[in-house]
Amino acid sequence: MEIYQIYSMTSAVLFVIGMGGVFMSKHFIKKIIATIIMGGGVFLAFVSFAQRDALSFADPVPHALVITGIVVAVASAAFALALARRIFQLTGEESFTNDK
Amino acid sequence: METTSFLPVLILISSLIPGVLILLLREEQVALRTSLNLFGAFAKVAMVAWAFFGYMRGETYDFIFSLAPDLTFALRLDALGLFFAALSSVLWLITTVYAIGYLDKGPHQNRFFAFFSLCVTASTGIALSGNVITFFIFYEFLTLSTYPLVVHKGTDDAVAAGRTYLWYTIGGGTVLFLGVVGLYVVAGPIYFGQTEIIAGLISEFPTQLSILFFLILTGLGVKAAIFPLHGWLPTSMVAPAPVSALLHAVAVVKAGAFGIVRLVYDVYGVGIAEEMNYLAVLAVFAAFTIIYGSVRALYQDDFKKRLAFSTVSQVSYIALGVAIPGALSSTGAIVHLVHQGIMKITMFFAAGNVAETYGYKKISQLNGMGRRMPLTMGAFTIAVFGMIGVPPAAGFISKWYLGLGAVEAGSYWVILVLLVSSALNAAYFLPIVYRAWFCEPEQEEVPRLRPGRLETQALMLIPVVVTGLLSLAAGVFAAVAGSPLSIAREIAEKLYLL
Amino acid sequence: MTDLPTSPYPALLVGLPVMMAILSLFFRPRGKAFLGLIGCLLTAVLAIFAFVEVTQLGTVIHRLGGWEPPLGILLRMDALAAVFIGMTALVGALISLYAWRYFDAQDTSTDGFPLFWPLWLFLWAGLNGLFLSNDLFNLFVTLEVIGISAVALAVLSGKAGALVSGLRYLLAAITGSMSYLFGVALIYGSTGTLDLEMLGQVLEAGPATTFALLVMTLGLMIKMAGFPFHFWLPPAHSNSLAPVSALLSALVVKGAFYILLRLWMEVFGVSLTYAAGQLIGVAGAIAVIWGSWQAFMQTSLKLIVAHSSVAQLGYLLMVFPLLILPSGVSAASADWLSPAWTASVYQVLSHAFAKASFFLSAGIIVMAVGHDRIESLRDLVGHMRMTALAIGLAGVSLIGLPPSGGFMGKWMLLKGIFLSGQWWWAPVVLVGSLLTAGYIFMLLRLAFAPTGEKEPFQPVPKRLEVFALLLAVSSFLIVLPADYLIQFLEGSEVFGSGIETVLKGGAYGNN
Amino acid sequence: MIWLLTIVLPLLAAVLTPFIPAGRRGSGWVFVAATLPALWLGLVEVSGVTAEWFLLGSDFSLDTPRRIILLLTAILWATAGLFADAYLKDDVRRGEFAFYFGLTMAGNFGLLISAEVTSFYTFFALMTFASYGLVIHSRTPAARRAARIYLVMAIIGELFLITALYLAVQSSGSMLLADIPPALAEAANGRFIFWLGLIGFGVKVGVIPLYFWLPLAHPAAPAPASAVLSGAMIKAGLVGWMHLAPVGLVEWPTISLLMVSLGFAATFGAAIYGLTQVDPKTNLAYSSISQMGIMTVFLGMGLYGGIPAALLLPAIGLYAFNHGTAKALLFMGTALPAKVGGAWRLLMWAGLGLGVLAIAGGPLTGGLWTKYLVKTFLGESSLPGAQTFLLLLTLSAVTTTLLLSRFLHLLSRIKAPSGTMAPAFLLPWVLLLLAGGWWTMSPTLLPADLLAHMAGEKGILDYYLYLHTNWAAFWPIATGVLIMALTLKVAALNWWPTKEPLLPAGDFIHIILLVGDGLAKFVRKGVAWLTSTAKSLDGPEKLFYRISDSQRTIQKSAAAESVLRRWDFVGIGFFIFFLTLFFLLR
Amino acid sequence: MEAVWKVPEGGGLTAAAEALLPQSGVEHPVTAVLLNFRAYDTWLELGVILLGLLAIYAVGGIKRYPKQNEAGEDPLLRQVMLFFTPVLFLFGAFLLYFGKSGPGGAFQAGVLWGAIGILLHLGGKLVFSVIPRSLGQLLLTIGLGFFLSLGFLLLARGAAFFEYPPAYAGVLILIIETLAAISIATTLTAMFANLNQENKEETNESKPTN
Repeated sequence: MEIYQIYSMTSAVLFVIGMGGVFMSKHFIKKIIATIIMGGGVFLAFVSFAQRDALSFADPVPHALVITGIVVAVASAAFALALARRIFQLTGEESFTNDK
Repeated sequence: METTSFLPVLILISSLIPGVLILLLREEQVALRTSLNLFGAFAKVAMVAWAFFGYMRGETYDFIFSLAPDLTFALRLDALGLFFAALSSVLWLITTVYAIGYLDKGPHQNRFFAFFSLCVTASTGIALSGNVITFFIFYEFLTLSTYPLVVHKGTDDAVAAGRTYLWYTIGGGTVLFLGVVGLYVVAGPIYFGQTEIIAGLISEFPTQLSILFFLILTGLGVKAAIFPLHGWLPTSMVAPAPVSALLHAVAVVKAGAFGIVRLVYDVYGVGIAEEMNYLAVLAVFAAFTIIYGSVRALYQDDFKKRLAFSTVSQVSYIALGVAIPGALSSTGAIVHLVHQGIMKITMFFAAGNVAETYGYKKISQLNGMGRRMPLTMGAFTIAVFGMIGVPPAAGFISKWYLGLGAVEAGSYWVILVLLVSSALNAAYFLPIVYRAWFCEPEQEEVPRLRPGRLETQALMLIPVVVTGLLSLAAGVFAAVAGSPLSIAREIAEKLYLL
Repeated sequence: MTDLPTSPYPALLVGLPVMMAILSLFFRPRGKAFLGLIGCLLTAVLAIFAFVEVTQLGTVIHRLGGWEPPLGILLRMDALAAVFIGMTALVGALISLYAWRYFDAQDTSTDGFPLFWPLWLFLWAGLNGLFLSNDLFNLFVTLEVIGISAVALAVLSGKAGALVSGLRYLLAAITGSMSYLFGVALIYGSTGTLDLEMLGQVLEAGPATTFALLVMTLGLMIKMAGFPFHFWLPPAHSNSLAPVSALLSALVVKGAFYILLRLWMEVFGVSLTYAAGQLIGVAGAIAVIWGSWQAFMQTSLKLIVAHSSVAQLGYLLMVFPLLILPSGVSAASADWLSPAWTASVYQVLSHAFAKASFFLSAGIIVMAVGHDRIESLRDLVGHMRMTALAIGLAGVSLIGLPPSGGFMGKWMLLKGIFLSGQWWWAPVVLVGSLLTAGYIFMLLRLAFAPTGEKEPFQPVPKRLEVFALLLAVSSFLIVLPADYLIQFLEGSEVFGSGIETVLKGGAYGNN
Repeated sequence: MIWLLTIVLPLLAAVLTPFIPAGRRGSGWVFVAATLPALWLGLVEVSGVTAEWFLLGSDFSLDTPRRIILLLTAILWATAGLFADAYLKDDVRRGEFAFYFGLTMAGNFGLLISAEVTSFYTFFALMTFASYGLVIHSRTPAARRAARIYLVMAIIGELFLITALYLAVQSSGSMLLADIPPALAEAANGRFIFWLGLIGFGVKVGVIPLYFWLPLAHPAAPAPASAVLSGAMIKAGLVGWMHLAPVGLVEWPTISLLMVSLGFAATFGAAIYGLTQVDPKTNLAYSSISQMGIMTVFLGMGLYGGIPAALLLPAIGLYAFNHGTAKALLFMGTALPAKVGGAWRLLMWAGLGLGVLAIAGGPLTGGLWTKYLVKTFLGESSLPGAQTFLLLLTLSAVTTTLLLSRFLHLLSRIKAPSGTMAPAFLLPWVLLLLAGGWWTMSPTLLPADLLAHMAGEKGILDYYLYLHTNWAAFWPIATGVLIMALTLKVAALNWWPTKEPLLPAGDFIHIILLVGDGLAKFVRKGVAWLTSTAKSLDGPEKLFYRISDSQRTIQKSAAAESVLRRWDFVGIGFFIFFLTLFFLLR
Repeated sequence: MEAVWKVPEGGGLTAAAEALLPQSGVEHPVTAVLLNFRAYDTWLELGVILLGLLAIYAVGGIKRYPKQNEAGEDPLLRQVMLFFTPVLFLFGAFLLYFGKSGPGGAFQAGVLWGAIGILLHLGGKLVFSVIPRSLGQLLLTIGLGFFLSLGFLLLARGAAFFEYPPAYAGVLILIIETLAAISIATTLTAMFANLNQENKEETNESKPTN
């Protein structure tokens, strides 16, 4: 069981926790945090595939992809938080009621 | 199959362009609209006549345009197609004149005349279509273009009638769509007349082809108002008279009947249809509809409703004629296509005249109408005798051939059906004639909705008289060369020589 | 791969809208709108030029940065992409013209939502990028660009309902992208390349590939509002402004479908099974029935149109079972592939035009009446003829009655269904179109019905109605060039292709 | 060309006469002019012609029996036209009467001269439906009821007729009427077809089961109309039979015996029932039925075989001619007593007496001839029981005289106007009396071979003087008159009803109406049920509306949608979808 | 379960990247991939950041920043600001430059500089009230704008999009990195300012202005 397999397994677990959190939790902020966790899981998966053995150099491409991925995740998380904040200001709602 | 001439397209366009242009006109431009309309009507009649003589000289008019790799839009002028095209174009001309008189101060006339022309484009398209898919395209286009006409009055029950109308026609259209696609898949693109394609495949896919036949038949049956699918016809009587005259006597109803004729003669071929005893099923349904329609008509006090139910039963004569194998019965069926159209349109015109001039919609109010509106009721009486099958009116000719065909084919029960239905026709039409001519009206002086010297407006009177005389002439001069009967006989003979 | 002609168009197609977006930021609202419109029209013209070039040269590529894949990113514009880009251009241009007049007519307090234009240009750039990109990760980035700009557009109106449905849409979009990305990670982990073409050859069946296929398909299904995951679409599309909901419904959801189609057909051929196709087909079928029934039940106009989108997307999903061949059937012998592909292309095209026209007309009605309850439609025919005609024509195309584009789509779909012997899809298609006829003619019934009030409709700028009508008519006009379009599409190798599922275990590669 | 005129002229007359202003009396002469071509055709032998353009290609020709009947019809229509013009001078609906009169005349002439099935049927139908206008002319409730029954029976007859024609044309293969008898002879269903024809035309002729409309309709019509109805139109049915019956070509014992017995039953039954009537016209109607009975016997004999058609049919034609003219004379005569006064009454009674004598077959009248014709054929035919039929024939003379003397008795009770006056319509009546030629001229119409067969070597004239025949004709009449005189004079025997007829006219119909009402209630209930079920059948879509429009469905679907919108359920959906796809990808 | 999770060995793109490193103009392979081999991705990424800002504007509305003459701020905060601003700036600049040969680059620098902006903003020195509006917008878009115009320029010269001439690759990358860092910093500050501005006008329901 090489080191990277542990990482990839944790990344899968993180992904599943994130996905579960988005669907199951009620509060907006909880859902947004869950998406960030899911993102973290995915990026960990990328990184875990970058270096399989201690000898060779780490594969730069996943690293670059992760950097880009993280920035995109940040942008969408920021937007989601702004949305949640605005909704709270306008209506005081903190979770999805099943209205229209 | 390649394009030999643009005539079929010209015939279609002659009513399509006025239709579209009128949509764009403003409501006040009455003169322009009427001239456009009439020009379109005359042009169409002229072109159909020219095509007819061309066809007599043996020329062929094909127009092929491939929509998709194996989806071709084909227009072809053959005897049967021309026959129906001539009917719809002539009657469209007459009904346009009638409609101009009928609606002269009504609202939304642009919308009415626009969709009126589109609807005739569709029905001529059905007549001229060369293959199954083009037929289907125009068949559905007919539904769409007739809906605004049915709901033209804009009252709540008109809209409700429109809803029922759509419920049936769209349902039927979907079933037809399924059938047409299935047929296409099993037998590839079929041009009308190529009955050998299915003849080859029948042994391979007997069940599929049978299912497809009955799917297409149901789809067509809706418009041909065969028994279980006829509900829309009486309810859409709420439409204005010219609509119920042209649509429910000629365009829509005949499209279904014409489709059945095409399906049995030009797609499956009579041999197969008989061998797989499709015709037996069709005969049973048609016969039941004839009786059912007449019985229901017996108990309608509303004038147009009674005419509607009579249409339901009359159109099934065509289906019955088709269902009996033999040249004579198919002649009867094909000629009844025209005769029924002419006679029924006279009746609807008459009903329209009475309703518009005196506001009488019920039969019980028709006492003494003969004296008040002699010409209208005279034409109506001729049409009534035609419907009952009393010579010399046109109806007799078709019933004569149907009867002979039935005897020749040895299905004697059909004669029984013809007799019972003639008796029923007499039972529900003659009382109207009796009231009109032999009864005294309740109150002497009745205010006229449309005052004027003549019994009703000229534009509404002339069409009634013309179609009345036509239905008489079609009977008396039946054997003359250009008459509907001679064409029909020629078509039928050609069918059976194949 | 490398022998295909290169051309600058793919790069320009993404660059130009972004450039115009950036420029428009520097101006006052009036300037933003004007520059935005210019940007849209320029991009549309550029797209048409690119389309023409593809018709001449065939598939065109553009190696970004001059590097060969797998290291560099490749932009590829084959016939299918060209058609999608052309569609986006036409529909986008007309919607932009509509939006220009629409925001002008809005009340001045919000002075016309200036941010609409930069966001829409970014969205357009994202869409073009998505149709062109040949790299898995790049697809993720374009998906995100589209996702964020779409949600931003959706919440522009600022109403509470719009914000909540916007957040729901955003969260769904993020979840979808992340699960898609997770698939990309797995693919990269097992093959080391991200280029679609190379993946097609290199990828072999195995647990990782199957897992990746699973996760990516689900991610894209969420973004595309496939059946179980359609929950976010109706509120989002019905709460936003008219031009925005037209964009969302007509174009945005098509992007995710495009990627799903490409992935299944080009990349995951090895591990797909006939049964999987059937499942997607079932999801599509349920979407068709469920969406149409819900639309039939709604009483507000925009919600009807939104639910109708869910249904029409169901039709797109129903094409998949036809494209995955039962075991033992070779792609060459299957003659139903070309009709199936034509069906999907025509369904996309006709739905785009018809749905855009429908939403724009709904916008006009809401502008004229103030609310969108369908009662407001009464006597529409009497007062606003062109809008009524637009709704009529668009409706006819959605139902699939001839001679509309929708009819061509349904005809080819049914033909494919019958040819392939999977007859059980036919009743679903027909019930779907019957229900569609139900709610379309419900609207028309009201349009013809009489109304008590004197002046039910405030005056509305004529040009809006013209654009809505133009869109509806073009959903009919696309039928005319059908023959040439299909020949042109034959050019791209993915069009008309099918997946032969030889008897092999999907997930475990145990053949 | 002459053929065309025979039909077109009456039609023209029908259309033009209504426009003649009420005061002036031109319409009579217009009708006479309209009958001229028919008269010419009746007298002069003209070769047939085919009119390709008319209906399905029709042709017109005449053979001797039909020519004789055509002559009769022409004479009747001309005189009736004149009579009507005078008789209805002050009637408000003169125009309408003239219109229907003209149409019926056209129909009558047309059906006689047409030799092809469709044109025959066309004119037959035209005559039937147009005569409806004549019957209902007076618009009294009785007239309306009679007209309705007439129409219903006529339509039923037409239906049978059209079926017979379908089958006949199909078996004979050609549209010509002449080809039908030989075809029926060979065809397997020949008998069946003839049966249908029998019933179809039987309605018009008034054969036993189907006659009940006749005693109601004929009296209801105004005098000239009923004259024509009874005189000419009743013969149309006979002509139809002649076209269909394969006389001399076939031996159909059953049918001929049936026809003969029906004939005699009609003769005696109608005569006796006629006695119970009070209205002279009804009395005459019953006498027509009984006379047609004899003609049925005449034709029935032919079907037994042995007698060539060339001989039998002209004889029937002559019989019809004689009866037609006499009956029309009497019918028109019924209008005279109230108007004729003074010396003219003598002429009236003389004419009426001669009419009665002609029908009863008295000496020195055409009737004698026709009776003798029937006797000779009966004698020669190998019909079993021919002798008894001969006896019955003579007996019929007695009953007829009894019936007709009762008719005269009824007429005599009408009060005569004071002073000698002669109504304008006396002239046409006298003309008919002369034109009838019923006492001397009629035998000349017969073809030569029939005459030779009849009179043997003796010439015609001396036949009249031959005592034996005269005596044979005289005694039955004498006995009839004697019985009548006895019952009138001797009080005990005088049971003649004066006010109310003992039995209602048109006896058989009342039974049918009774049964009919009972039946109608049942039918109406059945139909009501049918229409109610049909209404539900008519609206399957209404079931769908009820579901789709109901609020409950809307709420339920909205609830279902919101369930699907919950995030946790989407999550579960995701998971389930993931698992199923995973297993499907194995 | 083991079978499910056996990730096959597949080698990554290390070798390919190593081979092309010399032509990329930078020594550090990640920066090479980021800014040369997959420059398109990075460009799009910058677009996403700007898009994020626009989205937040769409939600909260574009705000006006009034002149702040907040005298007498909390002394401790002033001290923290005075100390950290230069440190963060220098550290950011170092990371930016070091990116050529080691881990670092535009995004890391941009984040640090963004932190400066937010610190200033918290300390009452509203950045956007100080600098003129058009300069603010320029700073926001300079990173993406320059990168894009460079791409168009290269296209005009016939090369592919983002195909730097090998000689100038290093310099160009550096310029792109610095401008990208600047615009990332400004965007992050603007995001924070827009949301922060919100607290001040809790009351008025301001729709997105201008």
